[in-house]
Amino acid sequence: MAHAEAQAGSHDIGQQHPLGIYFKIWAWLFVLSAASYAVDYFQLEGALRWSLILIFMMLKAGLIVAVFMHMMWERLALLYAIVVPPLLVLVFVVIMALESDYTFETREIFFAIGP
Amino acid sequence: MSFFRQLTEKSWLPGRSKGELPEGSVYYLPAQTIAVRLIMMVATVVFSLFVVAYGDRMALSDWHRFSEPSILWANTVVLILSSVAWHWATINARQGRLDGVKTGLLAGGGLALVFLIGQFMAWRQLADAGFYADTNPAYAFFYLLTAVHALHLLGGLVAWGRTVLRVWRGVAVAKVRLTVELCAVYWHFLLVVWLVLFALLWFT
Amino acid sequence: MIAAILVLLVVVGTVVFHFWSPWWWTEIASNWGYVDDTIIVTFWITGVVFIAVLLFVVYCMVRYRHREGQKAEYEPENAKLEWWLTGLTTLGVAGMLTPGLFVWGQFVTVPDDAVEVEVLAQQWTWAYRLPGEDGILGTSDTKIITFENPFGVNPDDPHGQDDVLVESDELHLELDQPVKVLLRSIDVLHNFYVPQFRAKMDMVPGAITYYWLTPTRTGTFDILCFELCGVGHHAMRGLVVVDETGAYESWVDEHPTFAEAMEEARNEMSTEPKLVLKQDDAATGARAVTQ
Amino acid sequence: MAYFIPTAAEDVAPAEVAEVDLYHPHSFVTKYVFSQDAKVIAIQYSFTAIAIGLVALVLSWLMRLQLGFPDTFAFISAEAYYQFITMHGMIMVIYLLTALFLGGFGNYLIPLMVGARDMVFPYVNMLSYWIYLLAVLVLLASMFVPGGPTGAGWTLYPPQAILSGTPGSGAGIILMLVSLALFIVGFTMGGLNYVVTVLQARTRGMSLMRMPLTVWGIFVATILALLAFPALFVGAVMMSLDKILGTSFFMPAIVEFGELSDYDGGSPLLFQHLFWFFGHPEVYIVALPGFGIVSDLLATHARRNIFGYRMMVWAIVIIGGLSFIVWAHHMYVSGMNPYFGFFFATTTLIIAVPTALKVYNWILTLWKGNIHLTIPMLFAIGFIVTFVNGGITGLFLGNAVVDVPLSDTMFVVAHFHMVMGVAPILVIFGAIYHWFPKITGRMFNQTLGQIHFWVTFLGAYAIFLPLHYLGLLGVPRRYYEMSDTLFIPESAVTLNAFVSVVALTVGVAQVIFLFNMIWSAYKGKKADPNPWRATTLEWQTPENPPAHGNFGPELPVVYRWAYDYSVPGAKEDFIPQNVPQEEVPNTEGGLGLPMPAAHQPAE
Ligand code: HEA
Ligand code: HEA
Ligand code: CUA
Ligand SMILES: [Cu+2]
Repeated sequence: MAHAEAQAGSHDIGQQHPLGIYFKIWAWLFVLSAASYAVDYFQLEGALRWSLILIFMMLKAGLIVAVFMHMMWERLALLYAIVVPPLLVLVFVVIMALESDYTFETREIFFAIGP
Repeated sequence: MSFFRQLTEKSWLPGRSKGELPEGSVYYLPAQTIAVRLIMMVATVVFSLFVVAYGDRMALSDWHRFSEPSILWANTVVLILSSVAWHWATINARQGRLDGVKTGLLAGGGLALVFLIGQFMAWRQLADAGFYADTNPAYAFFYLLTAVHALHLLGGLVAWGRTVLRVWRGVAVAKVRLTVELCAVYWHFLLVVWLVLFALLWFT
Repeated sequence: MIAAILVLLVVVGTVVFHFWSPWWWTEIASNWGYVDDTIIVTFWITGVVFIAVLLFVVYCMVRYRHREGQKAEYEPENAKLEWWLTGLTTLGVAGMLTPGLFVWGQFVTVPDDAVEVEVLAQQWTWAYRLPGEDGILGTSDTKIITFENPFGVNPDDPHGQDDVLVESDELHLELDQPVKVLLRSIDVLHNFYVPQFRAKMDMVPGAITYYWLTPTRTGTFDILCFELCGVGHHAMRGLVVVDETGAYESWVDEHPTFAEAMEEARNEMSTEPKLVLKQDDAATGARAVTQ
Repeated sequence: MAYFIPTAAEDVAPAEVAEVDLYHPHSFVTKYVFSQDAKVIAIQYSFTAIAIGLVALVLSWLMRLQLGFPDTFAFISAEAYYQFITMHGMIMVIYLLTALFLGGFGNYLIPLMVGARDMVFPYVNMLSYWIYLLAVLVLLASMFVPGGPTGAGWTLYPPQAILSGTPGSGAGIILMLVSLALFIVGFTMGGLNYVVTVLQARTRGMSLMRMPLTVWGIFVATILALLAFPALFVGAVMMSLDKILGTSFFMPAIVEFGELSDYDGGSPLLFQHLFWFFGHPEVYIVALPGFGIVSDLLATHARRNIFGYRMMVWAIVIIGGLSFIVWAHHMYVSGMNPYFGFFFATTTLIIAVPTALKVYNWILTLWKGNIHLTIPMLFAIGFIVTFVNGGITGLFLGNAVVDVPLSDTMFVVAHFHMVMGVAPILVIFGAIYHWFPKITGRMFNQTLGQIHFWVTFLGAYAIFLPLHYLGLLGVPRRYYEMSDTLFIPESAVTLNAFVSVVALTVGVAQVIFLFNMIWSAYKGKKADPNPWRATTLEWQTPENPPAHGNFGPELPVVYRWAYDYSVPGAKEDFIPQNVPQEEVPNTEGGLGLPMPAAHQPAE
């Protein structure tokens, strides 16, 4: 598929074949929704469940924003260029938050005098 | 060519005729502007990591809350004024008014100096009260974060000094305009950083 | 040509070395055979790719080496081929990662019937603490460590009184009994590792870390410190002995409980001068204000 | 960032690229010492880096002597050994590889390859070098202070790094941290230049996707460095305060040889997270420029376009991004929250996919090529062999459970030497041979080059392949001596001795290289301006070696990508980037248009 897309010409992706791409997006939305239901269906629990549901949701939102709302690839690429670096730092922030909680807990459990 | 298309270009495909060749820059921006933005990006990462470390350390139980010296409020006001002065200098630089630029520069830099002195006094107050960096990590972070912020400001003051020299040597306003604008942007950036740090220190 | 042959020799030599060299892991003595299995899976998957990739290089060096009048083919890209390769690689990665994650899941989940044993590290010796009759280790703290109480066990914690203290580099474990090894350090980072057990974890001052295992074979094994901890790092050794139940119990009985050790220390104290520790300067200046 | 310009033809096409204010030297001192010419700065960077790198190389001999022949060399005490490995590791990673790839190759190649006259901020560029030199001097100074240099391992983990049980825990560690901070400041200045130059100073026609991969590699590596070094900076500053002021950022309550210290409550793991948040991107900072350069070496010497150029660029970018979320794979057994293992094992193995793609594209470039086994080509092939080997062992370590028995063993040492200590070093050698005729205007000696390659490649492989198996056996890293164990067979000692002998041989072989370079620079045959018949702009300069300002009165205009090798229909088997389409008739076939039958390739 990606091959075909590349063949479609780097010049005007999405503009030369507007219909084709709309169908493709529609299919993807369908697949993603199905995946969200599958999460429910298989009764996945806990963090996994919510992260999966959120991921699917965000993918869908991204698709809709990118294509149906005509923001198109351009802005999306821009968006990624701007949003990804802070996201990476954010991963660090989240991990460090979890980590300090963990350290705090082990100290509470094992150490005599709350330091 | 737009960004996405630049990165997906099949660059081996038929060459363009000479007139159509893309120009060799990605942004319609002077190089200095991009450089300042990069500097601010790097500084943002530095400060975020300090803040993350702060948050991480704060969660441990030996953390000690304390009330920051109230002079910080005054310093904050001074820094805001300094930023305003820079803004004023920018406006005047855009309109080509030398006097305005001079006033703005003097006020902006001077107020920043006042801010630094104020920060130093805050340190003195804490130290006089017997709170040193090794007293508790909360104090350590206070000294550390203020010091790092102050260093960034000092860096800005170097650029300021050079600009002042140029202006007083009689360089045309148009020629310093970009520098003044960039300094102003950097000052606003440091103001925002300070507000974040201040809030963080004050509320935890 | 010679170049191609030499590269070929590198590949062949690597494979030969892998299969015929006498250097391989030591026989396992714990339940972590899964870890070994995962390594084997990884060896096979990556080995095949390694050989395939390099043989292809050798082939190209021979088949497409420069000859008079030869011309290279011009082919900017072949998206289909690249996607295929990406797909296959993803499969290979998944093949290693999936078992890996499952085993990691086991590694971090301690079974309920595991007994606890604490390993205490300091530059550059080992000591151990067992939970005693009640099966629970008392709380502890680095700041209450004294000459009489080298483990820093909390004297006010009832669970700590019957803890068995082993002040020796040698630790005994009971065969087939799952143990949760709690790791504590009072100075710098260390790491408690027995190669035959395949499990290791750093010991971090100011935290308790752990792993678990079931010894599956009796014998005496080396303990090595596996995290750089200063000049004595390489000399920080110990022994672990896996015993049958009877032998294990009599070994435990040789060691004093915390209560007994304190008692003894108190008796000796009357004669010997007390080792003075630097006090937390709670009484002085700044620190007093902050606390 | 909303300022992305549509540079397309439909917009007003601005005139030529704005001229950089060229700085004109007036005296010897400003021309060669305090020079602002990127090419001179590049040479300064390279010489400094290689000089300090040779120190690290000598240290590795001393380490190998101790490991291969324990109890033989009285002057290598345990203290000294730990100081050697620390200095060896730190110098090799930061002061040699990072400085040489970015400061050396970056400065030399970026302006030439993108068709600029110089870096955008020449003065800042000069400062960058002098601060780097200062950092190196501070580092050297730390070797001569009381207590000697730090022996905490290049990871500098607290608490041990600043406690008395570790060699060099006084002035040594403080100078180390100061030196690192200086390096970071100096690097940031250089890094700004590389990024801005690539973004804004390319010549007309040089679109992003027409840049040689070398530039892409260095460019992305620089961005990584700008984002990653702050983490090291933050860690270094906080650790210095713990050491000097007695704060407790990373220091918990500690009983140091029977005495309770004043520290309390800190978290050593916090430092490790900061360190590796820097440290992992760092290993790609030294890998990505290597990836880029090797791509260009392969394409040029196989007379074939690099296969899958776009994928190669995207892979570099993706690897760069991912490298920020895998850091804790160095910490599986550090005592961090064990559940992180799932996340980091997954991200770590995902990174193998784009990397694998790069490997495939390199070998597909050889496929159907017209391979000239020149010295640079040999080094490129050597890189592929060692990189694939080392990358694959990375997959072992990345899989959390497999890392548990292997972490901190010689297996890790073998992994990172293959993938970092050998592979990129081979690229550096290849690159030096490749650009030597451009830099000096003369050709190096082929025979010496051959000998140097084979000894270094086969030797380095023979050093580090066996170490994997020692690691598997359970031989730890950072051990001054193994002494007696119940599980390590006698034969392992022999193996270690063998490794040491090979290491010394390989080390001595570098003399051949140095001799070849120095001798050829003065006495070598005069080189052709474009001896490899390469397409990229640095080979098209009017003077050889390129003069101040690089391109004479007029900047070149770029009409094609950097890989027009063996284009069907063309007379020559390469078309330089600045040759317009009109001048090479009959080449449409290569441009995706139907090919005239007469030009179908023979096979
Ligand atoms: C240039 C430097 C460099 C590079 C590129 C890498 C690349 C990788 N590294 Fe390495 N690493 C280091 C330098 C480097 N490393 C250093 C210096 C250390 C030690 C630091 C210290 O503790 O002192 C280290 C340590 C280290 C560890 C920690 C070990 C430990 O301390 O316990 C881990 C664990 O995950 C790891 C993993 C990886 C992985 C998965 C890659 C991947 O990026 C590799 C990807 C490449 C390939 C995979 C090869 C090509 C692929 C194919 C040909 C197809 C493969 C086929 C299949 C997937 C089926 N490395
Ligand atoms: C790029 C990085 C790099 C390089 C090139 C090397 C090169 C070598 N290293 Fe190093 N090493 C490290 C990075 C590197 N190392 C790191 C990060 C550590 C970890 C430190 C720690 O634990 O804290 C380490 C640790 C380490 C150990 C483990 C010590 C221990 O844990 O007990 C050993 C042991 O054998 C060793 C040996 C060698 C040998 C024999 C060589 C070489 O002799 C290999 C053969 C030589 C060459 C391939 C030529 C290289 C040429 C130059 C470097 C000269 C300068 C360059 C030019 C002229 C262009 N190294
Ligand atoms: Cu304890 Cu190493
Ligand atoms: Cu890594």
